[in-house]
Amino acid sequence: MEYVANQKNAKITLAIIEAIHENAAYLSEIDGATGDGDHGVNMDKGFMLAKERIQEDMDFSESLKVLGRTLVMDIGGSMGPIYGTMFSRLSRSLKKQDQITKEAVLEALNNAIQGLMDLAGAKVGDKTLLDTLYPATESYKEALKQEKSFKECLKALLDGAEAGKENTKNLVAKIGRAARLGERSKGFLDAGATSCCIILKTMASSMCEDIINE
Amino acid sequence: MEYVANQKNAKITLAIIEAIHENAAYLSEIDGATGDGDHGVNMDKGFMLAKERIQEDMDFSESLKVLGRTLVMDIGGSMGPIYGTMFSRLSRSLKKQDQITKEAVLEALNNAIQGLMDLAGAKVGDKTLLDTLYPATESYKEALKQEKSFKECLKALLDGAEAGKENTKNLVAKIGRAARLGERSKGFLDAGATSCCIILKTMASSMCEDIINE
Amino acid sequence: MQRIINDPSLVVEDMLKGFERCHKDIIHIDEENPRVVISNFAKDKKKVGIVTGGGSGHKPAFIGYCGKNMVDAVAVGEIFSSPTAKSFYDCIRAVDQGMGVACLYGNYAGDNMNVKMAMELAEDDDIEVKTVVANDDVASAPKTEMQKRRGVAGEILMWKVGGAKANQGATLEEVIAAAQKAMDNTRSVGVGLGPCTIPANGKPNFSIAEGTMEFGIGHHGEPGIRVESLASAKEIADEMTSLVVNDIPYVEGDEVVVLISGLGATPVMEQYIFFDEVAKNLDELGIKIYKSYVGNYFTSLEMNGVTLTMMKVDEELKECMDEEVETMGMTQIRR
Amino acid sequence: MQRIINDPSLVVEDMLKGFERCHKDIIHIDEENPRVVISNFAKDKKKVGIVTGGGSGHKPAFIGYCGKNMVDAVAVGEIFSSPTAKSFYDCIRAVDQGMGVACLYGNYAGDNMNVKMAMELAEDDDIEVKTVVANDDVASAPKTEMQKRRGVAGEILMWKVGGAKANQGATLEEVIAAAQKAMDNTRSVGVGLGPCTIPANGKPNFSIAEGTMEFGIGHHGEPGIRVESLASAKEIADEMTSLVVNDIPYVEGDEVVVLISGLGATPVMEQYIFFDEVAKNLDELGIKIYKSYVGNYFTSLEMNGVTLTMMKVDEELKECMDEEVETMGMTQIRR
Ligand SMILES: Nc1ncnc2c1ncn2[C@@H]1O[C@H](COP(=O)(O)OP(=O)(O)O)[C@@H](O)[C@H]1O
Ligand SMILES: Nc1ncnc2c1ncn2[C@@H]1O[C@H](COP(=O)(O)OP(=O)(O)O)[C@@H](O)[C@H]1O
Ligand SMILES: [Mg+2]
Ligand SMILES: [Mg+2]
Ligand SMILES: [Mg+2]
Ligand SMILES: [Mg+2]
Repeated sequence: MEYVANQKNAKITLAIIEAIHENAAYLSEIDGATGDGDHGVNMDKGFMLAKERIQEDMDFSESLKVLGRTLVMDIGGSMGPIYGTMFSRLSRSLKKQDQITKEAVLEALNNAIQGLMDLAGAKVGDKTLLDTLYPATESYKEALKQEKSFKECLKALLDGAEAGKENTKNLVAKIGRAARLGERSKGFLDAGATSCCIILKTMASSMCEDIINE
Repeated sequence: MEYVANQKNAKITLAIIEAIHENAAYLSEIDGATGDGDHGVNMDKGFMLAKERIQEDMDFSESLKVLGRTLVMDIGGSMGPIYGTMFSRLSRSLKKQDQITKEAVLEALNNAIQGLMDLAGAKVGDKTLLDTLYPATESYKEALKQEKSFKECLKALLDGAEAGKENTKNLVAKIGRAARLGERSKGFLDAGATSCCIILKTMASSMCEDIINE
Repeated sequence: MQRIINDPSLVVEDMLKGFERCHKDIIHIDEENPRVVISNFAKDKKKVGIVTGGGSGHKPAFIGYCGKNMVDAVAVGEIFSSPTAKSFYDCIRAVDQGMGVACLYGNYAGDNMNVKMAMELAEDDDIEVKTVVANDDVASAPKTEMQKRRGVAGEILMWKVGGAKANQGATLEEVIAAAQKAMDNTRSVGVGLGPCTIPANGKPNFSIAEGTMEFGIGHHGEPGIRVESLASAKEIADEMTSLVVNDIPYVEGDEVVVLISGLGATPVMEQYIFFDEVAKNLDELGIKIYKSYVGNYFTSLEMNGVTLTMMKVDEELKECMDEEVETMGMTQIRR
Repeated sequence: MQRIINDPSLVVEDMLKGFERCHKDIIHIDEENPRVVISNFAKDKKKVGIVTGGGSGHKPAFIGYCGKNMVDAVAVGEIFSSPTAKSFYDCIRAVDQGMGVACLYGNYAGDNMNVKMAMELAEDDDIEVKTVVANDDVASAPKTEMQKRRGVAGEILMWKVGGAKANQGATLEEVIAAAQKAMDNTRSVGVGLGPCTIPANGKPNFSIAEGTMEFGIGHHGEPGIRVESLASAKEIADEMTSLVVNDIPYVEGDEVVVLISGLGATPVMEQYIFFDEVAKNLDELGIKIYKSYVGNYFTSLEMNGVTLTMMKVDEELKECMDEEVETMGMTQIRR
């Protein structure tokens, strides 16, 4: 059986935080084109705050919970509750398992999508981070259905995220600040979709390196 | 003896009013270069209001009083009291005489200058209407001293007014809105000096036509 | 960007310090959460607590309505960005006296989410929280989609009514009912003539071409109904009045409270000119003005423009509007 | 020019109509002179009348301070232009009850002339009129030429003190003495970051280059002391505080009222940031803030900038500042 250990595996979450930190300026730049240019700053603030509260020997699910809770409690805006909910949902799904299987990851992703839709009222196609998370999860699900290896499934997640993010260029923003631009928002990446892509890709790569085959 | 009749001679004042009305746009344009571009509007408003209150068969001095009083009472700003005082002083000096002699005109002009200096605190050279009124009066006084005819004296008034007004181009505004520009106010006519020049020139020409020689 | 600030990313922190210093006789900042402003009058007597919150940059809103007989605690967000769930939660905890808390806030995605999460936290503490969500902006969605409409300056009337009702000793249900009644009878619309700049951002949030105006703009610059040629005060007032009046609709014989707010850079002089045109329209329609407010009551940084808000009043709402109130943004002496 | 107006040459007329409609419970316009605004409280009791007046475009000044316990009648001029002598005179006549009238106005050429002429007219009616001429703007002339200094936002404190004193039943001499004391202890300075446009004129009155500010600007755009690079709120506050503090000077142990006013387009948020820096400076100097006001108290149309005003207070001035007041621009409940 293939799995990723949950115990003492906060390094995946720390890698995600690091990736957001490194890309903060880039994310703000993208937000600048159609929004108010602060997405990187907003994200970085919350993720760096969470970093201080996460020890490397925490469980992966516990570290996700801390990240999610920090975002919800201390960040505000829309990103706080949205990403907060995403990470909290991922955490809640995973905390049951010591050994995180590829099936468990799908369940967690689905739970996160459900949480986001319940909370934010954003739909697929509204040009938000959901337009990364949803196609990425679909792609993962497809790979899983084809009984691909954990690694290949994670690769599918990564590819799906990238494709979803890139596709936001073709979408018209229906929600958030960029909605002001209407049709003119076409041709630009969505900032939230971009950060979500960074998160999913980092998570996928980091988990790949950690797969145990017993 | 040369004189201008005071009785039933409001037409001089009406000519002044007419001249201001005709030049309103021009005066605003000049004010626009160094001030807020409303001098013509301000003047026209007051002078037209006075026009309604002046009958042609009024005494010249009485019509000046009505004009002065209208400006003081109904116009406000700085122009109301300043031109108001100027016309009131002219009126007060002239109302004693039925026959306005060239000496009486000098006295009236001097009285007006004194009134303006007492009231407004402007000095010669501050780039205001005083820089028309003062040199015009000096020029008139000089002609009178040389025992020139009434007509020649009035011609001197007219020339002095014109020269004074033109000379405001060389002055730096010390008072009023144009003072903001400091040195940059040089090279421009002063709006108040220009309106004063129109007033004095119109008065001089109009009186010239009216001189009686007995 | 011609602004009087220090670090652009700390404008909210810096502003709060000055605000607390200036209004220390009316409000104080929570000891543990610097993003929570609490009325000094909040616990003068046992009553329902009134909480609100929202992004910064709308001064006097939101903290300027914290004080006697109005809002008891305000959660403070970044510029144009919702406060944290924790701040809403801390507000709720700070003002609950066992009679429950009315959270009266505006319909924005972030605020909805953060209030929802704060309420879940409060539930664990057995604090009863009920909400009224302001949705007075007629231009933000058609009447068939009321739940999508944003809250704008009408929120002030909701706070005024809710705060007065709580002060009268009403139960949470009664406070919520009155605030909801206020909101149900309130409609607003805005017009934008010039944009604003979020300091940390440094460039205008959006643009409005010289000679045009955006009819129906939201108070963060959300898109309006249409971009039009800049019209006269009368024409703007006609258009705005008719949109607002026809939405409920207000009809002959109704009495209304009128609230005109400048969005920041519009001189108050113009707001009175605009108000006079609105009032003339109401005269013609036979709608009576019970009370009127004109001024910068709910701004959007230095945006150029105005909002028009009307609330139809009955005896209960009149009584609430007449209540004495003492806040930075509105001080009223009872006659 | 992005403005909400009708005929640009009638902005004052149009504004007055809206103002009277909105504040009919506090003020009314004289029946015969539409440029005279009179407090409804002016003759509630026999007292000294308080009159002021000035050009329009400074909302809330001047008419916004007409009301209970402050100014009894205001002469209204065109935008940035002195009212007529007749309007000042009509104000004086309207509020005289035999105890005389205190005309408390600002040091501008036009106002000086028009008040002077109004006083001559009042003399014929045997009305005793005395004046205090506000000259709080430190930047407008050196200390050796105090008589040349302009009046700016410090006028509000002069009205507050004069109005309170009159309400207490003081004689004309006492009212004048208190208002003069207020003025003698008051200093102001302004900074400009952006110009304003007189509507009838249509183009900015002056210009301030992006990245610069004009230190010491007057509130019609009169030239300041110098043009500087735009600095931080702290640096601006330091410079302004030290100019104001050193002029009287205010010294350790003094108590002062601080009034910050935005000039029109400066968000109130920034004014609080600025105020906090001023307050820190005063803390360091050991000067205590007795009371503080932050907001758009004395504006210049949509000019971008702020003024800083301080008044050193003794027991008499404190008592006057604490007095209840009800006007459009300042409403204060007595504690
Ligand atoms: N209501 C919403 N639901 C889901 N995602 C949203 C919503 N509003 C905005 N977003 C996402 O947020 C991103 C912008 O985030 P950020 O710049 O941090 O916040 P803000 O727009 O408040 O400045 C957008 O690119 C979009 O993906
Ligand atoms: N204090 C003063 N004393 C004398 N003349 C003055 C004074 N202030 C301004 N002026 C004159 O007024 C003229 C401008 O008048 P006007 O444009 O009508 O008034 P405003 O400057 O208020 O717009 C100037 O050109 C100058 O001649
Ligand atoms: Mg933002
Ligand atoms: Mg953003
Ligand atoms: Mg002018
Ligand atoms: Mg002018």
